[in-house]
Amino acid sequence: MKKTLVIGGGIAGITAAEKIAQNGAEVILIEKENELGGNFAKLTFTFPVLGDAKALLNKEIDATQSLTGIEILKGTTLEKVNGSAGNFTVELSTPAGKRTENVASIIAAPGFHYMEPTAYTEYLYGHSSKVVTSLEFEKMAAEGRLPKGKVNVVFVHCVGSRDKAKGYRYCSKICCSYSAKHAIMMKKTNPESKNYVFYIDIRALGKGYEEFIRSAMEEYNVRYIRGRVAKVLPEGEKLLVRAEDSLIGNPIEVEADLVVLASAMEPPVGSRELAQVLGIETDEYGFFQEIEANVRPCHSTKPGVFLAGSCTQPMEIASAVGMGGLAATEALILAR
Amino acid sequence: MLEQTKDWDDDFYEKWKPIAMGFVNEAQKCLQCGKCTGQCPAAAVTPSYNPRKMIRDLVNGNIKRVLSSVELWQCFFCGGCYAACPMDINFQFFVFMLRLAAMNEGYGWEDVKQLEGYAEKDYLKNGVTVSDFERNPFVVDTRGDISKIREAAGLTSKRQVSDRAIAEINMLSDLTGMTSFMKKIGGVELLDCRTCTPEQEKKCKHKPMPSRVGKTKTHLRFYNYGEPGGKKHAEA
Amino acid sequence: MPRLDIVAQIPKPKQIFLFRSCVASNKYPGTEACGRETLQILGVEPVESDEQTCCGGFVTFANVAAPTASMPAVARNLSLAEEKGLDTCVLCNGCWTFLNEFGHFMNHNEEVKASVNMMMNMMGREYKGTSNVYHIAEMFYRLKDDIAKNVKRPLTGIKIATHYGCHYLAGGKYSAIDDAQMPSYLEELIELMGGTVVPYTANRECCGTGFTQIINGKDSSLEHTQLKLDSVKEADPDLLVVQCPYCHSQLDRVQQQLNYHNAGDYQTPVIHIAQLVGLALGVAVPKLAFAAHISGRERLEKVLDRVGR
Amino acid sequence: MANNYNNYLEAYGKETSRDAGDRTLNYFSELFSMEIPMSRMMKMMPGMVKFMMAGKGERDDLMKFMPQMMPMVKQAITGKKEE
Repeated sequence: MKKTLVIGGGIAGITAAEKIAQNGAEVILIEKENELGGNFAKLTFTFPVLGDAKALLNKEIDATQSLTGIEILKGTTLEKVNGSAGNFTVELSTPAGKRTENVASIIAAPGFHYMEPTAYTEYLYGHSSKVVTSLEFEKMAAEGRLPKGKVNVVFVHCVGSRDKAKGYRYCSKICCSYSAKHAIMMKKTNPESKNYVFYIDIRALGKGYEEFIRSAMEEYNVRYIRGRVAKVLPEGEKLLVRAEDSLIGNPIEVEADLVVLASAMEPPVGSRELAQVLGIETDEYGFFQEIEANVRPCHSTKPGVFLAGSCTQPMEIASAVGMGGLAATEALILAR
Repeated sequence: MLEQTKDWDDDFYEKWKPIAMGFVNEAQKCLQCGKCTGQCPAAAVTPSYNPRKMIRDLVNGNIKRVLSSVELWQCFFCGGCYAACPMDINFQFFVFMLRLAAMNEGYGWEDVKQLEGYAEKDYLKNGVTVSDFERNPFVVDTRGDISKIREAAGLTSKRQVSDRAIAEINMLSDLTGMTSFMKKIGGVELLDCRTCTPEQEKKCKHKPMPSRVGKTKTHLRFYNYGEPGGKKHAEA
Repeated sequence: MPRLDIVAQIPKPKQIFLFRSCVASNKYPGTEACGRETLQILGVEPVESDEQTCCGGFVTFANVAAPTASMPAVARNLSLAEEKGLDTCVLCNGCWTFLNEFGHFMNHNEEVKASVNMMMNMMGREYKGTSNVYHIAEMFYRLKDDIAKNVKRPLTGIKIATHYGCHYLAGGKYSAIDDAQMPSYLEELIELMGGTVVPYTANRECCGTGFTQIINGKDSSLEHTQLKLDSVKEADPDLLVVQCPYCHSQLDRVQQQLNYHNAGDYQTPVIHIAQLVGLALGVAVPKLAFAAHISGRERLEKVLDRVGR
Repeated sequence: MANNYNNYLEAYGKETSRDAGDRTLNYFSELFSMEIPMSRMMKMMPGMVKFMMAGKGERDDLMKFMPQMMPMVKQAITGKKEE
């Protein structure tokens, strides 16, 4: 049996490596950072079932680490790839120095990156400490720094998504759901808080998602207002959020103590460079291009290189896990 | 009366785009997100004004509603909608072009009539659109003598535009049909605020509208996008 | 943050064609005089021409002239600078956006350009499309080092609020030298000259002129200007700096109008950036032409006393 | 002038948006047309005469343009474009 290389220690990469090892093949899992977990590790809760993200992830990581046949290399990047499907020679740059390996196939699962909405100066991002991204909100929640007392919190959808001028034209798919999750988290931690979510369209694309978002409205009293936030103005200690309630057709103003921007999922940093090293193609945004998006979602444009997780498109955890498994089975065929 | 979608001219925008030579574009990309209206200064003070709804009607092809609306004439031309627009729709140009179309349908002449004087009396006669003549009655007393201030500042007592330049813009106005267009409108007399009689003042407030402009019969406009709102209509 | 890549493209010329503005000439002559004086002090010789008329923006956006009718007028004004081989420097946001927008349109439509040039030829002119249009505030930002070197009256302790004007920032979403939503170059210039910047909530709001709304829709225009002035008053600056004579006229005159209607007591002097730079660079007081200003004249005099006459 | 109608649908009567749209498109294609038909040429004449009367320099400039002008006049009269 030949070895397989998995790039990226997020949930998709971990799943792929785990499945290959459970099937008795050898696998090398490389991760750029010094910890496994990727973007999953930055979350506190999962959705639509509010599960403890840390516990779920740690269980997966522990299961993977306990398997034989898996070699986990942290702080490692891919330098060079030669050869073809079934017989790749890869050069890795590990903290211990350069290392060359012979693998049958490569699974690329570098994940995604939360966009830094620095271009959104109308939302005062980077100019006011009260305007944060969802990722920073997760961190605030984990550290117990969410605002206390009678506060207004505004959640803004589509920051960087569905925006040709300052971001990307695609929909990031999961922001609707995680903003609902954040609003529920906020209400649970601080029952005195009032939460407003500004949306354009609600995209609840998954089992239980619609019910989850409805529960935010029905049980947690989150006010959903259709309209993209136009601007955020500083007014003394508070922020003024201006938008249109487009179902009524009138401009409105909300006084807010915290504004949370649901920033877009963008291709991972350096995705185009990685694609060049791997010899595969990317789409116009920098996501990896599948050879056939419907029935071959994990095949890249180069035979022997498989894709898993949100490096191909914005994706929720369950899909990333599913895709990791699919990539693993494809890799196992070549490893034989 | 019930709105009928079979009446809509749904390919109007597609046909219009090439004719307007790039003055109107990207409207088909509108997401109806409402970012434009959220920041709009006109919408903030006149609630029935809504750029999002107008773009929607335009793309759907409900041309009648757009062109006969009062709201079309309430835009501030500030361009904030373009600055905010995630799809780079330059709505100012849409308003500008649609106003021309509305005038062709006979709407909005009471407004244009008021403005025509600036073009005829100032632009074509003096080469400058805003003259040293004070039209704001509230500042007439406080303001100094501009020609003296200009002289003190080392400028000529009057802003100079050469005769040749005025002849040139007049010819251009004739060549491009602007003069004949203005003749059609007729224009209103620009009143002198310092010597204005109560009768004139009344005329100044109630803009007279011609019943016909050339071959076009003029009409009054409608509030097509909601209740007018605002301070003026709150009591009525 | 200013877009330094765009600023770097602005040349530092020996001469520039100074495009006069109607409002600046006829309502606030100080803007025109200071534009001329400051450029001279900064080592750029302004060249003016009596052949130059109004940019044509007002008649166009008042729908009295169709765009096809105002195109030749734009071409004519731009060709004046082209004949001299100079770039154009404007004092007004309206001129900036109108000349830029329509010039750009003609440069990208050969057919239109040819038809416009036919009319130009009738009067012995030609439009080539080689003159760039810069706003005087852009020039000041480009020449900020020279401004810093030449400050004669430091604006120490003067509280200054800014108003950029929609037609520069919003119209120039991609071509202005700063971000449309959060510009900062005027603030930078003010601090350079020793002034203190006063932030206020409605900084990026429109002045309320609404182009033709001040004539046709007076109620909404005044209502919006009042919203803006209320926010200015709360911050209580010594000066409100604008970069567009049209905004200048609205913000200055409407204060008086509101005071007259007992709608409040508004006394904030409004001045153009050219006048502010002129003030700091030591331009003689009569050339600042503060006598033409309407509101907050006493405070304006106090500012003069503090920086020295 | 009093408004006899309650809303725009009544004002337009039997006319559909399609009619209004076609009228608008015709208007715009006329407005942006680069062709100079006879009617437009006639409207241009007074302006040119006025310009000629303005001074000697103006007259000279316009006379220089005359050779360029003739094919256009021909085209406007015959309605055909000369190749």
